[in-house]
Amino acid sequence: MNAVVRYLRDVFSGAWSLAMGMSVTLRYMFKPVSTVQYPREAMPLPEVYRGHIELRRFAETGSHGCVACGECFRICPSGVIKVQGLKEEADRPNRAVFYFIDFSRCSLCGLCVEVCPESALAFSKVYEEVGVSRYSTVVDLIARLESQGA
Amino acid sequence: MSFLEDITPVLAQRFGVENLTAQDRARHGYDLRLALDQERLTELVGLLKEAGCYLEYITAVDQGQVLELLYFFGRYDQPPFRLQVKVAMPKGVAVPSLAGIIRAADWQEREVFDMFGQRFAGHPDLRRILLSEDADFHPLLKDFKPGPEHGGEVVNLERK
Amino acid sequence: MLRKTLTEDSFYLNLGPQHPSTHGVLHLLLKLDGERILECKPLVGYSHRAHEHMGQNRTYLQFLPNTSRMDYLGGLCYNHAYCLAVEKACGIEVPERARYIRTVCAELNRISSHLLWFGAYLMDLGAFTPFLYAFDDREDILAILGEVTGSRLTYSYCRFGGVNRDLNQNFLDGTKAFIPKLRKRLKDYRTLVTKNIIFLNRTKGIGTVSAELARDWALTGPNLRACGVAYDLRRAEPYSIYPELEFEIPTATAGDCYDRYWVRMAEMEQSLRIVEQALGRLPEGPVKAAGVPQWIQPPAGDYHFSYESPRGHLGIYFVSDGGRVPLRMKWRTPSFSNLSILSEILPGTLVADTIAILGSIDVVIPEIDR
Amino acid sequence: MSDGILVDLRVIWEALVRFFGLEALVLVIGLVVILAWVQVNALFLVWLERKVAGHIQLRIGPKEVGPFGVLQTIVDGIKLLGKELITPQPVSWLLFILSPIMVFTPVLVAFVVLPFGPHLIIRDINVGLMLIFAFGGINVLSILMGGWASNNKYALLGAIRSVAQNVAYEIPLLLSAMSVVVMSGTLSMQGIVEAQEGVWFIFYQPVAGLLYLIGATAETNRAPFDIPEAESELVAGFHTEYSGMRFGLFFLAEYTNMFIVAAVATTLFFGGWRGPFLPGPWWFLIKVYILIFGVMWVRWTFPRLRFDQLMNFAWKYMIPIALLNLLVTALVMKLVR
Repeated sequence: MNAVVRYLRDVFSGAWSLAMGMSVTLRYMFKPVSTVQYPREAMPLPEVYRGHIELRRFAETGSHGCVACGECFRICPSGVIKVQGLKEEADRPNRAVFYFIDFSRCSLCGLCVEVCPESALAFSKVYEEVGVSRYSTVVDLIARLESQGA
Repeated sequence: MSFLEDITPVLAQRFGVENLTAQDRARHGYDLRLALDQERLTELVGLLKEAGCYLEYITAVDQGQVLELLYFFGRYDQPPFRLQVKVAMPKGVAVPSLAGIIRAADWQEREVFDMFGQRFAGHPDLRRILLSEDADFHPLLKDFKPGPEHGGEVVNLERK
Repeated sequence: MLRKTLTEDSFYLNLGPQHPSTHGVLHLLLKLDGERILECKPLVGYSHRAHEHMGQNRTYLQFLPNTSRMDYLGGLCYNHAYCLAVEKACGIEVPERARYIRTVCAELNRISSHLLWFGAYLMDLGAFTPFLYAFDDREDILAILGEVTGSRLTYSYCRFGGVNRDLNQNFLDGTKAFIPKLRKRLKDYRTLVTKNIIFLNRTKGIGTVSAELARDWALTGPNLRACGVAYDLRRAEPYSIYPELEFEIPTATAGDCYDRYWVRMAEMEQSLRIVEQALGRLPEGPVKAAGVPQWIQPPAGDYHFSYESPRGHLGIYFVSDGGRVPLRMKWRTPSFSNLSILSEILPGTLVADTIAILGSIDVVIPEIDR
Repeated sequence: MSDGILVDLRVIWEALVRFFGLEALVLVIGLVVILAWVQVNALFLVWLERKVAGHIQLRIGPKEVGPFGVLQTIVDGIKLLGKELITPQPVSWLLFILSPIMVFTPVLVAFVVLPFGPHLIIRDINVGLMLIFAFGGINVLSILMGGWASNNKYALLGAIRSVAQNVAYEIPLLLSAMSVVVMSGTLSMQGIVEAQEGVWFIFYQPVAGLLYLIGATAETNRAPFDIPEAESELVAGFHTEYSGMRFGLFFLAEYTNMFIVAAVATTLFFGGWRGPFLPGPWWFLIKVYILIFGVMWVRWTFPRLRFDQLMNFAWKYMIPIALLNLLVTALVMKLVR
């Protein structure tokens, strides 16, 4: 007799647990969806979003502020930055003439932005970038800044 | 009475008080360092296993001619206890395997073999574990220089 | 190994490296008799990226971004552990506020890791839906963490002597809203999964590990606590602000898949408690110690640090010769030891149990392979 | 003008009837309609499944192609048609090719005797129910063939599981259907529907109804009984090696099978096409789709059973209960008559 009772209790408690589970999924079925329909709408990026880097444009000069000190080049863990500056005037600091970065190897750690003494670097908010070859990921940030217009 | 106070005299008596160094836990993260001859390794580990220790990890440091093998033992206990066993010997000398005593040593020893080429005598299955089976180098030895065949080339930024 | 003579009834099955349930590139070589497993050999290393070698060729700060790439689910915990290890070696004092912030973020990260595990485990068992519920919750955490770290997975947030950036209002509001939401969700998970008869049948008494066996195989983390050993490094070797916080170490007794599941679910609740407490008494002050050099040089010697990562005992060992680059950088990752027990507990079970056991151990392959 | 065409059509129809005989003609036209219906129905069901799954999981499912994404499955079908039919080198090619075709036979046969409405049935055979179950057995054979011929360990394991599972679950399925047959006294599908005038059999036979639905879920390899193709264990089970439209046929058959078992359940337990206000076929379809929705709901809620637990469940719980139920039914019927 005991065995029969236990058998029936097994059946009913099992069935009850299944029914409760189904009630949960049914409840969720009528909840608003939580996904974002990506290409149609995009998630807002946080203010501090860490994308790849770009040179910041300074309003007073209308240009970048990189002095090619090489701090970013030295700190970069992946060694993807190459920057070269020129001495334009004798008593003024250097000015960068090219600033290459290989995005495909950049790990987006953000150390370069942190160490920049001139605050010339900033994080870009652009995350939809494509290229046709691995060399198209090597970008001259100065040329890029200039091509973006004033 | 903590386990550390219990085990210290035992270790000092059996393995020589001159081999046992107390360490500053707050700074170095372990309590004791025991410099050991490789022959006595199995004896020590048998003792530690009896005492309820577990093998945290095995690693090695390449000091030129000498390879230091480091065994870390801990305990699921409070206050914490951590023992570093240091076996230093010339490269190429096989060390007795612990895999028969503590099972966790199996993979740890394979990793040391993989990275440093250290052989463990009596290991049941001493193969490479992280690197591919046909690798012919031991990357964490100081004389290893990564070349292009290891993916170590740096992209030429000027080429566009 | 493969060329052992086969009896007529047994055959080898390569489960992985590409298989839906190995969570990455794990390769299990199974010797089967029908569906019963006679022998199991886990083969790892498919995603070896030489992190230890990189650590020995970079300065301490440069290695920091690497740490969150070992365990991509507990990236912040790994950051935290690495910073604590180096700070301890150099004797850097961390401001009070930074310690609280780090703990809050690390615990949130632990919840997100456990949530992903929960979803993936249920998917291994064939229930697809909890996976998406868990992702919905995890998404909230990633958004919250993204507000201060600027990234969703590879945070690189902690710095030697503090953190990169102070908490902002979005973070505080988000966390406040998130805690009750997850508590409610956990109740739903209990109804949907924990009490489900099918789930119980699939996990109870499967892959049982005794405490003795766990010690032999150096199991740590939730897997060990499921065997009845209340060993949590946050209590055993307290670091950061954990001594000041109230939380329990959930343990179970049987050491089977269900207990491992239960321990993780209970841990999420404890982590929520920690986050609540830490945010409640968040002190004011700077978030980064002043005067930490960029090229940090720990005094010569060797240093070990233990950290309770979401998967267990994370050990960091490095040897410094006083220079900018460590002489040796060793990471003892918890999954490496946890996974090796498979060859012991799998024989005798069925293929379906393999998946249940493998999932319940919660391995992250890149962390094993480093 | 239109009158003229109708007259012409009638003349042609009569000529055809005289030539082939009415029954043969109905069969041919019926088969053509079935083939079209199978496709449309499967497309709809796949879309429904995705939508149900989506909303249960806080997503919205397909939405890009067509209104609410209804055309998504058609696009996917076209994609499948465009895929290469890969035949791996070590397969046993005849069985490999035959299997997806054979899996369709029972599906088509079952449609012949399904009573969509009072008159909308291709042929009302007096052993209709038996026909469906008899041909349902071929399903297992084709899955076994596919799994075996693939020469893949996962496929083989899936096929073995499938056979064991289907053999076990056929018994409670038949036993619960038997209870209904005992009550109605006929094996004809139309006859069973007619016997439910007034009260549906589900109210007399709730246990049998539940057992039938559970068994049917297992027969169609739906979760939580989807162990033959358990994707987290066996990658894709018996159809691991199939690609393109061969895989598509397995897929189509699964959804059509779902429709058939739901239709049989409707006929046996839910009064078939009976219902107020609407014409019969509408009621039939509504009931069938509600049942299918239930099956989908179950799928997206539960984890998968383990293989041996599945067998235990069939032999220890379902078969004894079904037998007991049949016994009680027979006794009561004997006493009542």
